[in-house]
Amino acid sequence: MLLSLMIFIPLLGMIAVLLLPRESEELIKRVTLLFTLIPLALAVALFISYDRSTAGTQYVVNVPWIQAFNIQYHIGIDGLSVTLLLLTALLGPICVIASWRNIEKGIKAYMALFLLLETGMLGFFVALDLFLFYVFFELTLLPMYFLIGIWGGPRREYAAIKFFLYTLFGSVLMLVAMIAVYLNSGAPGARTFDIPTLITLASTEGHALNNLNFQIWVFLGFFVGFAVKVPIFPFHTWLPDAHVEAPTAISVILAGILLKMGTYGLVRVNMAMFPQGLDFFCNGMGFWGNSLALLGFINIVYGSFCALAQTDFKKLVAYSSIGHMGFVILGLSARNDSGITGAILQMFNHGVISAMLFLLVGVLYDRAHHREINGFGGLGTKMPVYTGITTLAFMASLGLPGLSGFVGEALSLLGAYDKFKLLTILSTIGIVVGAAYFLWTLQRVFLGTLNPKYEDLPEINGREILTLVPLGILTIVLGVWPNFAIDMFRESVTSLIGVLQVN
Amino acid sequence: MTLQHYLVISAILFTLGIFAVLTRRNAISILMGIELILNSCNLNFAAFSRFMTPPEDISGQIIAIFGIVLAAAEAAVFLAIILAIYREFGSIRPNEVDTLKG
Amino acid sequence: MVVFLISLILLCPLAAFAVFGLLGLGNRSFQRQDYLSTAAMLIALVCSFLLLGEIAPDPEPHTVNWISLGGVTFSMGFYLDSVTAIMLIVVTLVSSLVHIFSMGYMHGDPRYPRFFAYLSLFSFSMLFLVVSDNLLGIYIGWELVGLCSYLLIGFWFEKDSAADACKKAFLTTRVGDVGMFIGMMMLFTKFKTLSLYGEGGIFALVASLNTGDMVWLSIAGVLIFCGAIGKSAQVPLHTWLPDAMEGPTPVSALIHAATMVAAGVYLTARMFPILTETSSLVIAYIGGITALIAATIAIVRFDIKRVLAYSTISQLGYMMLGIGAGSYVAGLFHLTTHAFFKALLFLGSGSVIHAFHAMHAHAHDDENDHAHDTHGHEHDDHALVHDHGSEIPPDQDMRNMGGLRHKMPITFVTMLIATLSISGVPFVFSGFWSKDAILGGVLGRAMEWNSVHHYLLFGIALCAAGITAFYMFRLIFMTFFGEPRNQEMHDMAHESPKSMTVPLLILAVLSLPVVNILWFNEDYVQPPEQPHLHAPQHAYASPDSKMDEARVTLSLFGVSEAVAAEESGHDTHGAHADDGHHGHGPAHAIAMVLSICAAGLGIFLSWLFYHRRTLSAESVATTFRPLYNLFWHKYYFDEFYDGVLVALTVWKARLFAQFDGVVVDGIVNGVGKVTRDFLAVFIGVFDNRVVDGAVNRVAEVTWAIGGKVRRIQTGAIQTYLFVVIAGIVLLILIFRAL
Amino acid sequence: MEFTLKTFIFYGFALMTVASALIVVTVRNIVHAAFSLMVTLFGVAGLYVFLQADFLAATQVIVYVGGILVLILFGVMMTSERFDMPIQVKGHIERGQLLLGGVIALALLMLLLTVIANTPAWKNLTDDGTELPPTTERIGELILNGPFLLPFEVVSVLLLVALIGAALISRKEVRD
Amino acid sequence: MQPLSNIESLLYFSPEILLVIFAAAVVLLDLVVKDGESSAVAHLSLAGCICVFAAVLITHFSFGDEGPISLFLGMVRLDVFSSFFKVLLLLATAATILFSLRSDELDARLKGEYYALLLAITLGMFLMASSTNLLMIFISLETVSLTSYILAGFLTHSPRSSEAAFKYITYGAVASGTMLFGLSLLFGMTGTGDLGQISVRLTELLASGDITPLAVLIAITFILAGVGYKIASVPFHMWSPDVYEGAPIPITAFLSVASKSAGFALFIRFFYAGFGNAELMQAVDWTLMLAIVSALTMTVGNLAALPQQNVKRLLAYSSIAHGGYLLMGGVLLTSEGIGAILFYLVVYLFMNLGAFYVVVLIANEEGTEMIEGYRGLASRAPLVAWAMAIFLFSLTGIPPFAGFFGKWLLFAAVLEQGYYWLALVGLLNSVVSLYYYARIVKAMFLEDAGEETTQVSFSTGTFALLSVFVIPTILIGFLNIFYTFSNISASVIPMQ
Repeated sequence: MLLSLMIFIPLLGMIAVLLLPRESEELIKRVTLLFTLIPLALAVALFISYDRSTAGTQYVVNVPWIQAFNIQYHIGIDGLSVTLLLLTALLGPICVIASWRNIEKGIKAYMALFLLLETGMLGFFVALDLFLFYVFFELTLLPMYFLIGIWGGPRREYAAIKFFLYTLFGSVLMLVAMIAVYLNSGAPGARTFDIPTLITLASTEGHALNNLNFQIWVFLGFFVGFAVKVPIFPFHTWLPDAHVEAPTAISVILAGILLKMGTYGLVRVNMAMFPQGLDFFCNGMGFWGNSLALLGFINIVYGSFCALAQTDFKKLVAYSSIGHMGFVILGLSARNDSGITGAILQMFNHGVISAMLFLLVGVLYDRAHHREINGFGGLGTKMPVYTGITTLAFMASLGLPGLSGFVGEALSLLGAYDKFKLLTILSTIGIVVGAAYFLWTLQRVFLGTLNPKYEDLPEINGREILTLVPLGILTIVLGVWPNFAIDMFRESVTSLIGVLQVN
Repeated sequence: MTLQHYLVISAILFTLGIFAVLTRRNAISILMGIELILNSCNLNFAAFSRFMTPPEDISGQIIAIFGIVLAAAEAAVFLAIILAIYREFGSIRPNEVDTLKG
Repeated sequence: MVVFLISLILLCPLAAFAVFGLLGLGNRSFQRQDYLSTAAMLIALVCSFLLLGEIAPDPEPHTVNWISLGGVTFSMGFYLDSVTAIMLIVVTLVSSLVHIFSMGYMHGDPRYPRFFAYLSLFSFSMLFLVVSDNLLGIYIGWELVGLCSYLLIGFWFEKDSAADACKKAFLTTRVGDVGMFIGMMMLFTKFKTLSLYGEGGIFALVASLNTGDMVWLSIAGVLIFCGAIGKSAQVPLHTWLPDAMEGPTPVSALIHAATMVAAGVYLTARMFPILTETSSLVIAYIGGITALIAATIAIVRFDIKRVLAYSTISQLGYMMLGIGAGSYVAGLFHLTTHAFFKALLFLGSGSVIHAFHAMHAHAHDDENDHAHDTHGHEHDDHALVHDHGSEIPPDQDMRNMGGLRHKMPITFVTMLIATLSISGVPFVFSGFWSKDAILGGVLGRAMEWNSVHHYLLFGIALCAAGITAFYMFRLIFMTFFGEPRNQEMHDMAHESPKSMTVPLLILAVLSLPVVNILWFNEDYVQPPEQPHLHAPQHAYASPDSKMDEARVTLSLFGVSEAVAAEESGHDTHGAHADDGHHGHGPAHAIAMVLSICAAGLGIFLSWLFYHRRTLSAESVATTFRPLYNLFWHKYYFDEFYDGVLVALTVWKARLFAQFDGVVVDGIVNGVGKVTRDFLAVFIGVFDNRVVDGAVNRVAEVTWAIGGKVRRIQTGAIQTYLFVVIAGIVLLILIFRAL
Repeated sequence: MEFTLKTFIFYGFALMTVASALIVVTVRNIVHAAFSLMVTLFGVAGLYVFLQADFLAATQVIVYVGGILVLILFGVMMTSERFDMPIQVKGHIERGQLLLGGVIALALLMLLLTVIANTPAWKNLTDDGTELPPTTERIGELILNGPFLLPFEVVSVLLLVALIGAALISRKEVRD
Repeated sequence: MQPLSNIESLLYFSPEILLVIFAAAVVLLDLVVKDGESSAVAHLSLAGCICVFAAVLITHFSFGDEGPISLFLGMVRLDVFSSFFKVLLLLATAATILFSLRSDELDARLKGEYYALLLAITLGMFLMASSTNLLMIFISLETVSLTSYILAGFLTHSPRSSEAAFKYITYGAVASGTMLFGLSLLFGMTGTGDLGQISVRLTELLASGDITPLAVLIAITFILAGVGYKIASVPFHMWSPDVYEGAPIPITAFLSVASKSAGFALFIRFFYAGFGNAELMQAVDWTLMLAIVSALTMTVGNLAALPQQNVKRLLAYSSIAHGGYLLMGGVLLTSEGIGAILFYLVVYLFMNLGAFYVVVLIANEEGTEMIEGYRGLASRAPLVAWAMAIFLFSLTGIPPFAGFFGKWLLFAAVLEQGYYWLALVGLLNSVVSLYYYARIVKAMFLEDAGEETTQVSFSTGTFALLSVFVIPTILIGFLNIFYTFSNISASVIPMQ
């Protein structure tokens, strides 16, 4: 019930916003904020009451939905989803606040779409029925398309449609795989979309789902779907465009949540449901056995180097996201507790950190109206607070110990090294390059002599700080005490690893 | 006078009809081709009715009669449309009626 | 109690920083941040002294579970042994003194509070590194000090050179850190833990490895050492340290002389038990080479801080050499003595620079512009000794100094003490003892193992020692002796305020051997076992045998009765072998004599060149021009990195970006194009304006193709009919064939 | 097969049908084509007679020749200022069209002939010449009181629709 | 069950009879009312639709429970399948009447004849959905076709309309002639016109070797030409873009939905009842042929739609593509496949008619069917723009809209039969389709209207009608009843 409330309150909010008159902009914003704060409050309640000692799903609701196909409205959370659910609930109000001033036209539609998006994201993370899962997955697509396409930058149309096409391409393959799983899940009439049931079936000896060949293909289908979302090379080219064009808050959501949907899907479906397929792709033997880790490696190095070459601040952050998501892939492919824990932490942390980064870019963009890194210089003297927060975010992102980014990265690498020695060692290049592009950016934007054009650049204001502080605190807290987050999913990871044991 | 005789004649008529439809440069010629096609069908029905069904079953012939009626109706509408085309385009050469394309 | 004290040590500076951080959010700062930070540091200092009494003979780490996973746990904790305790004192002591010094030195800086906040953060990080009982903790502290170093080097970030330098420092050390991280991954994968001490710690487990794992262990050891290479500015990653002198001088003293750079040595010492012969040798060589290279470069510098920076690198190489040669105690001993006298040197130079500050303030703007234009490149091959000074701030250029000993007596005396100490002037200066301990250790190992490597290393170290004496006295002569070279600046020079001279004096005292008493207590610091390091043939020789000699000598001079009293107990603690004890007796004597000779020679030459001016530096430089160029250009390391590595990286990044834009997008767009082309041919849909978006460029081509190809949806009805009939025929034919 | 007068006449009709149809599709003059079509339709009617479909033959003559063909001629006259629209228009497109049309029609013919020749059920079914009773009465019975009532009624609706439609479309636009 | 006699059948035939009566009444009323008062005629036609709707329900529920009934001595059948289509077709007809009322394009020409023709074509479609005899099939097909020709050419003052009619009739005549030839071959092989018997006879003859698979193949292919032309499948689709573009918008909407639905009804009935048994399949694997045709159809439709600038024409190609999707369900010979088709048709009805309704509205307001006319619609008429966006995304098949559920059913059915390649082609096609649908969305939402940003206001009736399409497009997927209904229909498909 708690979860259902959480999912559908934003939807209610959307209806409420739609009913408000278009002119009362302040009211619309407040109502939206309210309807995003309620899920946050619920999330806090969830965080407090969540039972950390079990791997099982909690707060389960399971009611039939479309009986003809045995589709259920089955939701619940376990350790894997709860962290991301909390993150989503947190970023909701932050993004609303971040959009407070810089959305000029059509605030009503914007807020309504945003609330719809939030419903989609929240629903996605709690869905335990594959069909429901897919519906929520796709539900995020439309609002995102409009949010980028209407409120984006100069090339927004291109970016929006590119995003849409890529994602849809991935998700249709996923749909095929999903139907294949459904059809193989049992005799007609006894088929199911229920994820926990499917996981059990997939590990039942002799069941149609427990077949290496089948699992490999289905794995691939789902994988492409999620890979586009993550995004994994070579499906990533939508990301920089989408990020560059999207308005700040939407970039935040995109990097903070939408990318996580891909990796979450990988864990929830690809790993848990197809351990044999997974084994094929990351058992460390031959090309295929290294392929998943290889993709992770490519993402890390490729994303980092691309980021190094950027001169657009936002694009740089976007490419850095690609690099950071590579650590998630690498960690997941390790299939051991440190790898998977690291990956999940990295998901969460990247959600927080990249959200910060995009918010920070937005702050600068709102003032200077451009994002050309070389066009700034010496801002450190004019905007010390902003510089400080940016430095914090950069440091967190480049994996400075003591901040959250490090823990995820380090655990992923530690885990991955166990299985993929060479690839992991090569992946550490990403750490250096990561530091390089962030420091270089820091230097070009904040250090050196002040660009006289920006003598009068106003310091970051209270509203903007308000959006950044919770994230900053999370960054530090999770860096200092990662168990805070790990406690939530430790048991789930353990049980997942149990599932992954392939004989 | 075997069945195959009729069928061959019918097939030739059909093919000629198709040929006319494909190549004639006048809408009315195309209509004639269509009539040839329909005639070949009717001939088929009549022939099959004679050879393939019991003598007392003349349903094939009746189908052919309906075929003639339909052909008549079609011809009427076709000509009406040709007149409309002639009015709008000043030509009934089919390939000149090509404003809709792509 | 231990936990409490250590927590207090850590929390005080952290709290001082936190105050700044929280207020900073509101763009305000605590006006007396300097007092706050200094007070925090002093509390930490007191606690550190208190900790001395808390050292257990066989200490156990105090840990908490930091990251607990299903199967693995990463703990975080303190480990307090004598080395830790000494390091704590060194760090807190130097840090406190630097805090005090900074109150004078940094006075009036617009970001004055921030400076102290950063110092606090640094102190916290460094102390955290020191007390950590596990590699992960060390790594965390390691990176955090790196951050602080970054922030402090770039403290005057308006200067482009400072901005460049801080980035360079962070990145260069990070390269080493990655190596260290890989080493950690190796160890973790093997042992499933990163804790060093205790039952399940790495050191306990490493002992159980068999000979088959030696290659692996050597690699792991070297990789961990990579971290030290970066952080302690060893060749080839040393280039950041001279540049780091862009930071305020107290920072150079604290971070880039006394503590952070020494952390690498500390780490290597900590990892002593996992070192094998191979990795030890690698460490020794890198240390030795660094010592020599840095010393030679230092000869030709004119920037007073750069000279000291290269000197630091050189001395760090010494320490590494010592540890690599098995002289654990000697290495750490040198670490502490060096921390004091090098901090003293830097602060002294700071004092000199401060003396020129008024002048500096005048020239500041001009100089800044200058620096902007030409920074980073030294290109004037012809003007050998001539003014490359556009990159050297005038207040740091030794060629502007001279004769300051009258103007700044305290600074002069204290710096002279430090110089004597670093040069290895015998007996009364701590530097002599620690350096000698290393030299003796190396020679001892060489004789013990009859190892060519170690003889070679000893030679290198000896050369370096001589050169060190030479360039240090060059510095003293150029700065404090002779006639003022720049009268205008000279007139402005003045002795520094109390807040600056007092720390100098304290440090000068600390440069006397007596205060390093703990090192002479055999009980106090014991080298840990090295289970996988074996002498080739002979039994293991105590690397610290030189200590005995030191103790004997000290007692002879009556400097320390206490130390002498310990001597009797020494043999029982000759943990490794008694029989080796006799073997290296001669080594000490030889080493000591040679080192004194080398130092003397260096000082003498320096006197000839720079005081008496009997010999002309210029003419020598001309004679040995290639060599001079090599030194002047710092062995071309920077050029190499700039030219090759950086270019390669940037080029690669560009390539990748190109790849992304052209190839990956291109493939995707290309697929679109091909699809479209096919369509143009088979369906002929290309009448209309081609859609926007990805395929715009492709569209023109396609459109051209489309125009040529006869379109099928022509609008001509007979075409359509043809398609129908042809379709029927084809369908039939295809399916007949099937 | 023995060669009787009947078969001779049959072949005559067959030849007439096919040949005139060929003229229909090839002749340049559209009026000539229309007259050829008349011959074809008559030929087919004759074949119906051979098939003992007397009512069908009559309908063919009345409806086709009497109705449709006249309609077509009207159409020709109303739309054409020139009657001799050449088939052989210069230009490769037209020639290509002819060629392609010929090829595809030939292919179709080959297919049909293959089927006709190779279907066992259709082989060797000779018209034994037995006289069947006239069909008219039975047809009336079947249409008005048999299974063909519904088609008959529907066709009447269809014809009505065609009537209305033809009138609608062919009339001049009054309002414009 | 024994077919009912002609007299007995009349009762069960009341919907069709009512249609004829109303058609006649409309023509008569038109004589009475004054010029320009044509809405009365329209309302009478609407009333007719409602009456017929009631009649369909009554006949279905009072008599249809005994199972399928054969009427008129086996000419037509009354079963759930046909009732389903009758309801569907009536909805489309009613919607078209409403569109026509609101369409400026047709305004001047709205006369009794128009509505009478609409009702007549509905009659033809009813018969297409229920015929079980070759002759009846052909006659119903011709009724629909002839009426369509007339309706497409209804705007005699418009060259486009006339051209559309001309192309339509030429194409249609050839296609139906070809089909008739195929029917004659079928009749010749089996000696009967009854679909059920044809199936039986074909099997026997094939088994005995009296006919060759090639003969059956040719017959099937020729018949496919006729059916394929109705549902606009490749390679028989080429008339449809031109006709759709030229015809009046309401008629285009009607053709793309109703005509296609009826075509599918006929297709399913014909192929399943006539050729749908295993022995015959072994001789002539027409499902494979259909699978290829289906893949080609959706690909050609989608790809050709990409560069279109005329929304009507774009929707024409889109409708071809949808025909391809629907055909996928037809290759399976499973009740799931049929159920999926039926469900998709329902969904398609709402979303496609909705989209066309918006086209009507924009054509009225802007006087254009080009995409440019849609620029900035979101700011001028937000509700209409959002409705259009919903229709288009539903057509693309994006959750949570009904189109997704429809596609889902289709793909699930296809995959179940192991046609992975076909499903993949279909899904990739829906990605392609996004591109052109999104172009309209883009124009509406992402582009500015230019200088004139006057609000366009529509009447309440317009919004009411729009919501009639929007609400089902959003909700259908979430309601169980539709699945149930389509499944029942599928279970009664005309397997004998």
